[in-house]
Amino acid sequence: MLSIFLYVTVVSLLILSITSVIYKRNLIKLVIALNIAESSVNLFFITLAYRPDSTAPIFTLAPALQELRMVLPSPQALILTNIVIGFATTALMLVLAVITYKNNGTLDIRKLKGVEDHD
Amino acid sequence: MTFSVVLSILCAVILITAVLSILFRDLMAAVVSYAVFGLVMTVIYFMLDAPDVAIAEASIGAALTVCIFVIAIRMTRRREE
Amino acid sequence: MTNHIPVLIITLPLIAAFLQPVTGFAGFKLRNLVIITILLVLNGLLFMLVPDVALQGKTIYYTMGASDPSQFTQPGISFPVRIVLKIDSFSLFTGIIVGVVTLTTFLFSTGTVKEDKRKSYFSTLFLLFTAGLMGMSFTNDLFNFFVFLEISSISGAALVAYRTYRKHAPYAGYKYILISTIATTFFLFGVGICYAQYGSFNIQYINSVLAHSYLDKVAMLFIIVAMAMKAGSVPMHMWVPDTYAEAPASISAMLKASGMVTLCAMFRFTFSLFGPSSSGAGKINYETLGWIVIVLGVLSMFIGVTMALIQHDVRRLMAFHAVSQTGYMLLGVGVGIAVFAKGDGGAAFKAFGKMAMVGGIFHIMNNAFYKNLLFLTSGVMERRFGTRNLNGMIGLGHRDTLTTVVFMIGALAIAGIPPFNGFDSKLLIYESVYKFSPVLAIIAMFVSVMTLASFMKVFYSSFMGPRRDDLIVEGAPLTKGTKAGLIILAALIILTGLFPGIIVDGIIEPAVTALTQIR
Amino acid sequence: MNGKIIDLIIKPEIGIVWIPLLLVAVFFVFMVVFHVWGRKFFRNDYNENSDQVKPYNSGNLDEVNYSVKSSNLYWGFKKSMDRYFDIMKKFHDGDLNNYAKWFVIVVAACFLLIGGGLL
Repeated sequence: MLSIFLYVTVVSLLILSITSVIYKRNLIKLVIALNIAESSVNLFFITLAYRPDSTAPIFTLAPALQELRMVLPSPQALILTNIVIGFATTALMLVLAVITYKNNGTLDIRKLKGVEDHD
Repeated sequence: MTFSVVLSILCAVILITAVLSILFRDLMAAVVSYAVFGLVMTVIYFMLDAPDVAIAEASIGAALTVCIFVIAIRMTRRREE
Repeated sequence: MTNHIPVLIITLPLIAAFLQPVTGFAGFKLRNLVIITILLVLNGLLFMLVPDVALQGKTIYYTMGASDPSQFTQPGISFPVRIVLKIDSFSLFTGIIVGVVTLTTFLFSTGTVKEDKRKSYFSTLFLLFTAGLMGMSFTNDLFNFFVFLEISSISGAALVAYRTYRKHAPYAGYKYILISTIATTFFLFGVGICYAQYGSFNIQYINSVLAHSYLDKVAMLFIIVAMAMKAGSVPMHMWVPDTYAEAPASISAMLKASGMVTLCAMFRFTFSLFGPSSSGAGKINYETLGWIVIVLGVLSMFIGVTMALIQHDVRRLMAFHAVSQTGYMLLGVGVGIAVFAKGDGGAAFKAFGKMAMVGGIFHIMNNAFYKNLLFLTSGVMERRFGTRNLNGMIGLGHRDTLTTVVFMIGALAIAGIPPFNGFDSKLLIYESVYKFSPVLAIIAMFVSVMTLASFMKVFYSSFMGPRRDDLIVEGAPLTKGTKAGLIILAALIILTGLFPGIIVDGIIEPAVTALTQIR
Repeated sequence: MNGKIIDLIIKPEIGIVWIPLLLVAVFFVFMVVFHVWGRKFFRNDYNENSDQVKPYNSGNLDEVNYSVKSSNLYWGFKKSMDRYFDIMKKFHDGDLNNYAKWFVIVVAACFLLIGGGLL
């Protein structure tokens, strides 16, 4: 029951972000939308790892329990990687957006869309 | 019981902030909304027993990302056209 | 030492990439020499694996950080727990493509990409790109694949936007990274669905316990469509001309190699990850999946080539041909997939399905070579005339004999004219696809004719005509490294075309066998 | 399987033989023949320094930019397929929104196939 909320959140965030990638026109807004998509995938993995009535995957907490119940540690480790990768992607996209603005004077993709050497 | 109530409220907050950060025409407001999104996400990670991910999300996802967004918006223009 | 080769292949370019700021102090020439040596060593290591892996059919595993890295599972545990690299014939084939393409491309770019002595952005990003592609070829772990995909995407986007002073280059880089991020997000979502059910990221382990439920099919859909988008098949190809046209010429070639690796990964996921397993309850309908791939392929071929015919920007034209050639591979392998699990006990697969797959996979290799060569020659043209517009080019044949000859070789190879390598793989595709459905083979031949027509257009407008020295903006002769890159590729094209039997029997056919092996 | 696949190319039973070295030898023989004897055999009145190397176009007095522009090549083909190319050019105008749109369309179509039980 608990995880239903979370899965619904994940799917609606993904749909929201992909919809805004289709309909939004500002380059920086697209970066925000992709960040939301990444967060939704992160939340998906953390939700997968969650087990009710268990403890964080830290070794010193384990002996306090009667039986060893931890949430799954490996998705959390992977999501740490994904957060960092997402930061790198965001930084690169923002840099490219800023240089695009400097070269073209606009951030609107409809004004940028003309192909120069098109027949 | 309180756990799941709090979690569902936080999920609703996440959805609202995400929608707001898409809808705001003012990019600075959108980024602030995205910062709130990241912070609430941090709380959710912490509630789901992922403290290390929560720390990383708070420092990178909420703080650093918002910083570079603000820098990028200051270097370009603030309003969506 | 020898059992550490798999990890060396990935870590060598990674270490070299982060050594660049240090070696940059030693000067431009020494740094290039170091990189070329490293790429040569990389190729040597890859070819050292050929006798064991391709000819004898062994599979090499490498478990990261284990006491005995060559074991797939550790003693006492029945499932794999660490990141496992796996080298079978198919991933070795992918690795060889990446190795050859990076070596020749770097040789070419030593003479063409201008860089400050102390700065090493280009070479650092280039080596990171190489490391990402190598990792994508060899990894057996889904999340590790995702990490390498992101490495290659980020470094690739930075390289596409390398010439930031140009008006449209940063926007092209933005497009590439946007597409990559969408694709990788959906890929990771599919990986998460797999992990939710089987609790592992290991491709081989997931395949051995796969249940083929509806969720698995959704995961397969996300993964395969995301890979098809990264490989640039119609209708998700619109980023290809925009991106390839603005990148430096050598980076266009690298992006093409990246597309090939993604395509190989897509085929690997189709068979090794979601393929029929021993425990499979409800199976995937392979005929429908094959038809999806075939439809994507035929659309790619036709739309790519017709759009290429009307371009007059040389790089956009070649980028559309990249889309069109991707269609051939999708067609060949799609026919193989469609008859792979048919109810006739594999008779159709033995009769022509395997041949179609051999043709498609062989075409990946050939295409990597000649497309690389064509992109590099387009780089020479662009340098000479200072424009990418074919209307502003004329009479280069009087100046650059070498460029003219290698361009002719590449153009004839891409059109499938006999002594060159495009002919061999295209013939395999035509003959086997004709037995599956004659209409598809006829479309493929028609597309081949249109390919020749559009390359005649490039050849006519840029190499033929009177000598016009007033149009040349940079007349400096090509450096040795540039010439070496072009000559190696042309020699590979001719050799593969003249002796296709050695390559097919030695590398391609084991690769297809390894790909379609049912565990 | 060794040697079986490539039998497509080498078919001794119907008389097609693939001997690559023969091709190379023929190529070199022709090269030698043309190099030694060709100039005399084809045109012995060829002179680089006379007016004969200049292009002759009747009625066109522009001697510098006389050649057919590459965007004018195949104009008949383009003209006859005008309607198709108009649609296609609209798709390839560099609009970022289209990229994600087509991705979503392909995913949705495949979802329909899964829902219909075909995949």
